[in-house]
Amino acid sequence: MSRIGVFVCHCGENISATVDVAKVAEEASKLPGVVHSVDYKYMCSDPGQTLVKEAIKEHNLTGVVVAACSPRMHEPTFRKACAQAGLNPYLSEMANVREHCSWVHEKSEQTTQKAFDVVRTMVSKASNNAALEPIKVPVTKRALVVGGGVAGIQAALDIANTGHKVILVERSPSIGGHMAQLSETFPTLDCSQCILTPRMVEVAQHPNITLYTHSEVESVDGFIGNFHVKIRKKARSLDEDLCTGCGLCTTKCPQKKIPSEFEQLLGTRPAIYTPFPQAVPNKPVIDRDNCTFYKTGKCKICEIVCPTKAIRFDQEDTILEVEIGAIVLATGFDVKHSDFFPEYGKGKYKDVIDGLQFERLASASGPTQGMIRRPSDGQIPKKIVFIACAGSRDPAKGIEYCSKICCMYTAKHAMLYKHKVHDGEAHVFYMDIRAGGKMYEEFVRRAIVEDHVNYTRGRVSTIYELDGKLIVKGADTLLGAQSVEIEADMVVLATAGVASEGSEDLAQKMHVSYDQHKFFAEAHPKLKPVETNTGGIFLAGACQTTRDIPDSVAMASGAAVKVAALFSSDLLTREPIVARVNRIPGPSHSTCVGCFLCQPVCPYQAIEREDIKDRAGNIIKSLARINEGLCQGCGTCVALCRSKSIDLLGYTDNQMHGEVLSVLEEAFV
Amino acid sequence: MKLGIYPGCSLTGSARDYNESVFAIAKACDIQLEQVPDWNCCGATAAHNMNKELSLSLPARILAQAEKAGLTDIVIPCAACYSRLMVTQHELNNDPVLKNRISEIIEMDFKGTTNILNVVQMIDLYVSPVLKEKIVKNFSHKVACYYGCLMVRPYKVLQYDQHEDPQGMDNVIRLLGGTAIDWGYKVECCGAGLTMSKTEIVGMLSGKIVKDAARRGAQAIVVACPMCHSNLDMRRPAINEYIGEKMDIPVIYITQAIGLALGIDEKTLGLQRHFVPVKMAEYIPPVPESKKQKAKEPTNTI
Amino acid sequence: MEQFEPKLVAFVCNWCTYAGADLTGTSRIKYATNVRIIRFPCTGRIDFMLISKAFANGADGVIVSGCHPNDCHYTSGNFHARRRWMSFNAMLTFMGIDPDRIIFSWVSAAEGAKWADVVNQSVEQIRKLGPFTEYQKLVQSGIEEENFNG
Amino acid sequence: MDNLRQKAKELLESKTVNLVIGYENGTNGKARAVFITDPEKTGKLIYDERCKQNLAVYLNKHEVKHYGKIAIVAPLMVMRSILVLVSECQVKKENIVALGIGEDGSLLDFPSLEVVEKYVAKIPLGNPQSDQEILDKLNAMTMEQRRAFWQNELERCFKCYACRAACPMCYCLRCTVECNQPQWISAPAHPLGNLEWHMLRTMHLTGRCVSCGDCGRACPLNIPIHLLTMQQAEEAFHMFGVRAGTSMKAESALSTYKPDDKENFIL
Repeated sequence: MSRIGVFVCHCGENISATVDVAKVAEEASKLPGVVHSVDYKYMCSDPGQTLVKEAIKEHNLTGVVVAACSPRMHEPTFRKACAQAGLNPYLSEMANVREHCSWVHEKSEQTTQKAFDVVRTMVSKASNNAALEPIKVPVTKRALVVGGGVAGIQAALDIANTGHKVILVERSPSIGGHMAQLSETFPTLDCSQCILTPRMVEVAQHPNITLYTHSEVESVDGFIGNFHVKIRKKARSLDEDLCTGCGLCTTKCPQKKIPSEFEQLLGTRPAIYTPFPQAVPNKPVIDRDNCTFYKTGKCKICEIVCPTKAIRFDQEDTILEVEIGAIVLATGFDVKHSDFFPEYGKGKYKDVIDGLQFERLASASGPTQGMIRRPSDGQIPKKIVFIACAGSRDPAKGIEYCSKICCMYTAKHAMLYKHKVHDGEAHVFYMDIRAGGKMYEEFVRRAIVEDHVNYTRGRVSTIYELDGKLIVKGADTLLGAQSVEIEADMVVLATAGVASEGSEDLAQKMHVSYDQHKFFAEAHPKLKPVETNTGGIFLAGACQTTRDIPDSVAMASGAAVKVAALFSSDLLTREPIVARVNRIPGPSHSTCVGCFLCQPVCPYQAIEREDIKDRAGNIIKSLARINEGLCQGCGTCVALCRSKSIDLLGYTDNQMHGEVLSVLEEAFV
Repeated sequence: MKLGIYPGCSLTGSARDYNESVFAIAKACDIQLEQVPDWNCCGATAAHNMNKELSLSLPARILAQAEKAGLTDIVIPCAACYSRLMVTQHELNNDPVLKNRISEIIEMDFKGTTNILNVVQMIDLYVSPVLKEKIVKNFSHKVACYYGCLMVRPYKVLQYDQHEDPQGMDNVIRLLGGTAIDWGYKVECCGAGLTMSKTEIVGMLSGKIVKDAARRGAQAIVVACPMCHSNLDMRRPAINEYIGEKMDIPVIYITQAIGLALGIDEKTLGLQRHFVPVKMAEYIPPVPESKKQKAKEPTNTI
Repeated sequence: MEQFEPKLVAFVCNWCTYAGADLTGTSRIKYATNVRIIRFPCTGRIDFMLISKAFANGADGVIVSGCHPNDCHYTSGNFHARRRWMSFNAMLTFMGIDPDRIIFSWVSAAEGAKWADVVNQSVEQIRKLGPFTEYQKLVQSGIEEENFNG
Repeated sequence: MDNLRQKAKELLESKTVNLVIGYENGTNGKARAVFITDPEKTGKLIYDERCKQNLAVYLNKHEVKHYGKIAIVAPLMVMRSILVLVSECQVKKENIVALGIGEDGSLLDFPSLEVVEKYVAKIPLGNPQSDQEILDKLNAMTMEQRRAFWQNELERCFKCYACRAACPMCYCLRCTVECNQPQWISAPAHPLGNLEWHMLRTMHLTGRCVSCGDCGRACPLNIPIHLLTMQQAEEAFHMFGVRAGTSMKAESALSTYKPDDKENFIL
């Protein structure tokens, strides 16, 4: 039989003004299982808490019900008090008689009655309570950062600087990401590579960072603090330890005309290549699809010229297995290309390019050495039309959202063009100018006022080619939707930013949820922007939604702090409010039938399959098992389970059923 | 092969040539076309500007008639009728309450199960597969395929072709041995319903279409809509007035182009009914516009 | 005649509606005393049998309330709950049990006033419907039968 | 029928399967289930309109599972039941050979259950017409009338649980009715206990019922309880667009959701 103490709080007059607290305490003392019942002015005060602690010892209580304010306010206070008096904290309950009773009702018999009903219900719950122990999980203090763009670089450096080991995985041959491709950055117009490359070098040289480029995450198992990750290190076709990065092979490779991914197909590269001169690591990779040797079996010029004999044609992919405590996803974004737009020629007009291509044209290290030359004939365009929101904010294209970065980079593009081609005309079609950010609006103003970029508010309905010109047909909505036609030499589409290729796959591997656009989903849009719903996996940069460099870097540092906090202790302590599959007496006797319909219900992928085997290794039963490291205690699986084989600690079937019965009991005893 | 056909008013009047050519190629490809019994007007533009229920009831009755007659697939050559019937079926299938209401109005059971085809879909399904063996002379012309608005829009409802750059007719022309040019006015508006009330607007809108097709060296404009045809063909005087030059590029239906390739004689295809004479055989392309002096553009060019 | 005072039980989730009801309190908005709140971690945890249990034990009405769609603290518990209630409602309707006895609502932690409205409206609605005698009769006949048999 | 017997014989002879579950002639002119392990006895197999029992109910029985690979005579409802059981990990798909029976009674060749999925996808699914007609009548009644109808019907139930035993989806080792901590379902067969049991059964089969009607046929008191689950099968289809037994993926109506599920009763 339980021995429960009831403590009714006056909360000054907050409760006692409308509730007859003495009567509640007196009636409560008559409830079955209640051995002690008092009222007091301020239960949460030190003397009030002492009252509880002493009663626990004096009456040898097995449960405590404090009738006072909302548990959201003082539940931790009284749990702590119980613990100090030697009572398991999860044996205490709060009856909310302030927010849910005294404050919302007038003084009356019914109000006192309700307060008592609430107390009685919580006494019922308390008598069904069981002692719970906080869950402790060990933590492997090594982080994995996926993606080596500016966000991944920042996150890796920040974590590494807290003294923890970091593995940085990047799928392309060099880190740097999109930022390495940019010409200059808004709103300061400083050179993108100049500010990024020192960071890239720092990553390569940091003693706490292990860098795997040309590598991808193969699989992820486990849970917060205890991930088991397999990384596929794709064959570079060379011995990285021997290679000095002299680059002789890349100059001698007979294949020279392969469109370069880094140059957004505007430039070329050999088959053995580093994506760009400042690549980190500065070790080339052989593109086997385009290499003469892999295609014909002959050539091997690179092997011949290599002074350190580092080329390995027979190299194979290797799988590395690592134990990881926390993961930061920083896989960035892609942009749509001009072939996404049938109305703008579906990619058939060479001089209709996307923003990233323009970055390469404007970049001093780009295919045109920073001269703005159009791709079709290398002429310097005298008139460029920039189209903002190409694809973005367009439900018909399936992209309802604003890509956020395009307003700014379009202004930058127009400005760069005007700086480089003084007699050129730059026209921008826009829907709205969204320049929220430090010095952003001023930057756009500068483009309009100082650099005379023509801004036209309206959409472009179609582009077609006529006599070597691109006819851009649009509307000017500020002039009564008057139609506008511009004969342009080149068109730059500020195409929508989208989730990077393969992000859906990666999300599924990581068990991270993602939105309809395949961007990774944060745990809470306001308060948990860098967490995911999967414990121990965090987000940085544009993989969550398109964002600019300052935001990406800030987010990366935020994610790094979350990782550092996780690594700050050896054990992870969690509230024991988790679901459990019954397995008493012994798992083979569990009532779980292993239908696993609970699996898709769990938002945290916490439900695993457990196979019970006989001595010969044959599976005799499969049942669900809840991973307590992952379970967050929502209890949706509990309500779904038909055989009532799952229960939620702290909110068990017995407790909830008891509460329902108790709450409806007849009036005062 | 038997298909239902809903001709609508145009095909029995101003677009008799279209009707004749549809039937002519159907016959040549062993497609039996059976008219939806006791059909009525689709309501066209007039109805949906006036009264929503009326604009849905008229097409719903046609579809209900088709269902009653057991016509599971019907072809609708007129793009306006096609649009109205598609829109109606879409709206009613997505709103059971409205569906019941309209069924009450037309006093017929409307299921919304008919498979509605536009003329190019019919060609794709039943003509193109047999075309190769039936072509007697290649339609080796350079043409501009003009789709207008109603065949491809609204995409949400029609789900047909790529609405910004449709290829349906272009593909048919290529099959016939012709060349479909890339041009800028494939899906622009011809002025459509304004043909009676605001002829000068039709002159301007259709004029831009005709001009672009002509200066890119097209020998004909190929259409699949009676409205487009009458605006580009019958309204040629207004177009010429707008352009300030006499344009003699003919406008033919896609079905007529097929008919010509199949060796069907011009009269059977109704080619003699056109306002702008069609002489595909001896057609000489005009000098490209760019080499001449440029005509004045009233649009705001900056 | 004395006004009928219905008994209502509210099953609410901890993160939205429970907190919303707290806000009603801190805002000192008054509402009817007929409702007793039971706290669940999430609407996803609420077993439909608990609703049936509430009726069997004398509730005239039940309120079920949680986070608005897309606001669930656990991402999707309320979506699963919504499907459960859609099915449950359909079943009750088919079995001839008035689904108006159960009031479902989404009340966020910021909707203190809405919670008061939901409670007041529900109490009025159930008061109009009167005591849930159909269900209580079943219970009564059950008890009688048990007594008879036992 | 000869095809069926021949195929069953081949499967047993080649040891592709160790057991064939089908129908045979029973007593009083009725068809009943038969379990054949001897290829020579496949001549017993029949299939005609009397074969209404959903044989899938046996697949999850310990005694049957014991045989490993099993062939089962599978008209549409059995096919759908198999798909549900596979999706709920109750039988292994590689252990089942479906001897499919077409709507015309002919033998269908199903090399794998994936082919069954494809076959089921092409067939219009729903409740048997006669049952649907009754459902339509019930749905046209007032709430009061329906309450009276069900009260009258369910009053007679004496909780023999034959409905549960007949249903291939009621395979739990421990049913909720057997829980007494807490006592979810009032144990006696009184109106409340009966109502609770049938509500529970109906909810547990929502999105999982394949409309075979075996629960109703099993009822010794002829209570039309199959109407409850059949109604829910239709409701689930209308509300969520899913039908049970169409896929081997775990996509049951109540264990999945769409963010834009439409309801009209939540305030």
